[in-house]
Amino acid sequence: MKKIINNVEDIVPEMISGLVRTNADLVKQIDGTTAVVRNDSKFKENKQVGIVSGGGSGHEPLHAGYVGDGMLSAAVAGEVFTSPTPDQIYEAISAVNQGQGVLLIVKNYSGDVMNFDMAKEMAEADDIEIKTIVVDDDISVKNSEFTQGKRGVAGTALVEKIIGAAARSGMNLADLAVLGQKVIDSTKTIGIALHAATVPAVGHPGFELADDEIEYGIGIHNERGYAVEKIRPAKELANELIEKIMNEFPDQNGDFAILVNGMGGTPLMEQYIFANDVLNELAAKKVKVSFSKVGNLVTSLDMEGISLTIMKADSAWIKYLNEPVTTIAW
Amino acid sequence: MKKIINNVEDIVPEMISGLVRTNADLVKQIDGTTAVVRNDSKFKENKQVGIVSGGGSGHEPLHAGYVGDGMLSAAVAGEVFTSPTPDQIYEAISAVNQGQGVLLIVKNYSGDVMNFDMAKEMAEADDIEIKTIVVDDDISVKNSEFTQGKRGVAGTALVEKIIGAAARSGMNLADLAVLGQKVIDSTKTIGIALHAATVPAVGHPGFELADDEIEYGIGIHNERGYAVEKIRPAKELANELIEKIMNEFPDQNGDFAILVNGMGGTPLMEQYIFANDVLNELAAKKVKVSFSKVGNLVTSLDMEGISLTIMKADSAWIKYLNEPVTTIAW
Amino acid sequence: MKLELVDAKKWINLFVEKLEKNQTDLNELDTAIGDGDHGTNMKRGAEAITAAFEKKDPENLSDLYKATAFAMIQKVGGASGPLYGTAFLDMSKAVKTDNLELGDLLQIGTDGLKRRGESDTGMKTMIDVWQPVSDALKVNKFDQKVIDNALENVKNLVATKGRASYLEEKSKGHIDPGAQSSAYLFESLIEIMGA
Amino acid sequence: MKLELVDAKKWINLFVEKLEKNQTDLNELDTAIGDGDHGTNMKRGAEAITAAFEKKDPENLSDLYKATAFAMIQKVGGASGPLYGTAFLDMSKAVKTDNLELGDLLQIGTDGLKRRGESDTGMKTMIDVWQPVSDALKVNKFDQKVIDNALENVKNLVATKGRASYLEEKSKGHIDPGAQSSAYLFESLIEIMGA
Ligand SMILES: Nc1ncnc2c1ncn2[C@@H]1O[C@H](COP(=O)(O)OP(=O)(O)O)[C@@H](O)[C@H]1O
Ligand SMILES: Nc1ncnc2c1ncn2[C@@H]1O[C@H](COP(=O)(O)OP(=O)(O)O)[C@@H](O)[C@H]1O
Ligand SMILES: [Mg+2]
Ligand SMILES: [Mg+2]
Ligand SMILES: [Mg+2]
Ligand SMILES: [Mg+2]
Repeated sequence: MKKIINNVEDIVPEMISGLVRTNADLVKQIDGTTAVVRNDSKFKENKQVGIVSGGGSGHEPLHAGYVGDGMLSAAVAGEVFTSPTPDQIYEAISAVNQGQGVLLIVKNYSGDVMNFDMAKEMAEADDIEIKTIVVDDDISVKNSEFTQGKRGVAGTALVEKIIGAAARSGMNLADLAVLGQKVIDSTKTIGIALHAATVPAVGHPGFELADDEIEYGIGIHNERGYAVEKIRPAKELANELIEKIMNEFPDQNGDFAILVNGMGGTPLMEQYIFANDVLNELAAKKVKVSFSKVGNLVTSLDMEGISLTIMKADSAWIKYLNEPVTTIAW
Repeated sequence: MKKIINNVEDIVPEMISGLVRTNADLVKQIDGTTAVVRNDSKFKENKQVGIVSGGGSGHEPLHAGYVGDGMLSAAVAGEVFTSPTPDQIYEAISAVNQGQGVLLIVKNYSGDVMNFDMAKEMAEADDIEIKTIVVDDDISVKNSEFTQGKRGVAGTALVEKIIGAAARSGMNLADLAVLGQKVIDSTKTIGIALHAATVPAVGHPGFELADDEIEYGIGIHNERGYAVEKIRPAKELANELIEKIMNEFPDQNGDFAILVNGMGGTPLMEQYIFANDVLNELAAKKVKVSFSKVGNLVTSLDMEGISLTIMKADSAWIKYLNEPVTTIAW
Repeated sequence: MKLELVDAKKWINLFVEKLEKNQTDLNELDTAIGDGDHGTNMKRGAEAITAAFEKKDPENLSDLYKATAFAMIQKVGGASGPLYGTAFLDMSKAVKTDNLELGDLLQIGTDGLKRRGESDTGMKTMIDVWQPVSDALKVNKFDQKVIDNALENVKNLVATKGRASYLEEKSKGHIDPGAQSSAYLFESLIEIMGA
Repeated sequence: MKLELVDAKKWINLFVEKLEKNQTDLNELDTAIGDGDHGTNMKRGAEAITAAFEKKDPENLSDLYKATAFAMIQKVGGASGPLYGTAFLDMSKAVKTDNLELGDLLQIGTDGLKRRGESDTGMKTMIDVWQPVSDALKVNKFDQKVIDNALENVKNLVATKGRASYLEEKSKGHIDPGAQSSAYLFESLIEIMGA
């Protein structure tokens, strides 16, 4: 394993330190934590519902890169692929509460759900009103009442954008939670990997793929997917993912938003080529794409791969998606 | 080689198509070319000197990602690692000329210099006033009157930002060229690679490094560097590069700007850790960092690696660097 | 049988030792069906427990379990932090006034896991080790075999909770990392009880 | 000796064939000391030349060289596009009224390369093939040996222009890709002259 790091144990604090020091006008670190909170001038002036997200590190720029006016109020970084602890989340909640309550945006992993839950209980003891929405956009995993359910993956960035914009516009906590759930229900993602990520403490890739193989349906923590197949031209990959995702939308009229997301080790060049194929295929299917975004938004360390997110969006959401924000990475 | 592409010959047109279709509010493609030009509403209203850059593809988001209000007027994309042809550059010049002349920002490679020169001759035949600045920030290569000289690498993004902001503020062509040359002379970069890039038409990495080796002084086209050594902790890498770069600055008082640049296959996590070490070492050396930026700004396909750019900047340049822009990727 | 402070402290210390020794193995188990960090997580927890004990030597059973719980909750994160943390926190509360039989104590811990994880036996998690161990202790039939059988059983289960559940059928044939770290906990207990 | 239209067309067509056949080899040479695209670039140029000839069959020498030049300038890019383009454009201009001795014609092309590249012999570029070939033709001593010697010489040079110059001393021992593609050009010429 070759990585530009120092000690494996220092990865997250050093990364957060690098991030806040190179963006001091936008964010600051909460003392004694790896949580990052807005530091812009508007933050204290315009009171709003606090929006806190977080999770394991390794998905940068998620979440700290989305802290800023119009998006998150704070983000909490756990160890690599490890949910942050409740006390850190609690600190972030306390730092952003402006009396109108705090919405927690959690990706659906048992660790994240449990730690955010414990933090919520701690904050409620301080009479802070808390609501939680749990993002589970990854349709490569079967859903069921009796299982962990679907994972939260790249769609999280879109959820954070919409909720952040709505919160800035003055929406109250209860309405934000309702909106958030609606957005989540309308957001579907599948990812593919060409090469697995290497967790620094493990030192080798999470799984091996042959030189001509890709894995369909991977998660953002090296979770294996539903099929290993030969790699195919980008347009066939795009068609395959679109097919799977569009099956989830009974009503294909109206506005859709798309996100083509690089997993960390895949160049922008390939992401744009893939996006071009996605737009071709959606046009052929007469699906109206009213918002699109391409880039490394929700990564998985050095994984080579890509994910496609499609959201059935109403026009207010499209407006929220398009609104300018002041963040490091949106 | 596993890449998310279709035919190798279609890489650049499909990439540009994906980029413009997902950013239609910002940029449009010039018909029959792979040149991208501003498409925002301010473009026609506020007349200014046109700023055109370009070069081989594979360095995304450079240059098309920097087209927009406050940065480039147009960008011309050549084939992968191949300078664009004069006719394409000429089209871009013609599209952005608003009567105040056009400045060409060229990276110092013989191909780029020659093709931009030929385009300049073509445009001058139309009575368009043209000036050229040639970026050569890579200090890992020895300079001499009798050789090709230094390469243009990541510092190009900073040059484009400063020149773009100055042009927006109304600076005239002659002054922009003088400013550009001053900025270039004050900008120094060195890069390291952990893994070479794979040119799609070649199909294998440009060179091989052992599992514990890195190469110092690589270029952004897989050009080999000046030394192969064992990988070391990030802070030692940072110190080594800083040492080399700061030697180039006789006067180390005043403001400096830094750019920590990912080469395409290196996660943001590692870039922030490296940036943290860079800031530590510069602080120890009492160098005043007044602007810093971290990210995949000037890449080399899927190369794993990082580069450090340090610029001795005056306060006007810092202001230009900080000004907001409306581009895809800055 | 009940565990008094001295032995309980030895128990936790032995657990800590095993976690530190087996970090890589736990990471590898988690790499196969999860995200590769369970060993690193538990190692961080182990160090936090040691630090807590050094900072303030627990003076009674309740403090011991509470310090263990807090170390887990505050330093581990992931799924295992809140799970182990909740189990030990509930155990700490249960022994506040009176010590309990080990089987009853661990049942309280197991119930904590189930509550926190919204889960139960048969889902291929650490609960599939905690529950049979608690059951065996209640009827005084606890030995290494109980742990071995539990792990064997866990191996053949299809995961329905935790990260391994995304693999569905493919999770079969792998030992759940949390089950393995719990096995270390209860192997430490055997060593104490034997002594 | 002078080349008339029919033979000159055969010459360029043979060159095109060689470029199409040797794309990979040229890319590999360029991978070693450049950026790996010279074969792809020249292949694109070759296809553009063919397309240009198909679109309009050149009716005189000047048109032939001009069409070759324009194909190179408009479709190749990189360093080789303007270089080959300028050489052939200058050659096209030179034969506008009268045909020239091959040695003089190629000297004009070589001078075009030097002007465009701000370079000269000894810098490990295609010029190190063009110049000796021009010289040999001028004294009627042109054969395969001239090309072989030129390539051998190029191999031992340290590059001071083009991408290979960044490698400094390490560029030694490698054949310059542009020198190799120029060797194909002049090997095609030998085939024509021999016939
Ligand atoms: N909902 C749950 N109920 C019970 N145990 C669970 C649950 N989710 C996860 N686990 C346990 O946690 C272990 C994983 O811990 P760890 O790897 O540290 O956290 P993470 O899964 O967040 O990376 C699993 O092996 C399993 O035993
Ligand atoms: N300044 C120059 N003068 C003469 N020839 C040059 C010069 N720069 C490059 N070359 C030639 O161009 C060749 C490289 O062409 P190519 O790989 O197509 O372009 P690029 O270097 O832009 O990738 C070199 O091998 C060399 O022969
Ligand atoms: Mg984890
Ligand atoms: Mg090139
Ligand atoms: Mg895990
Ligand atoms: Mg080349």
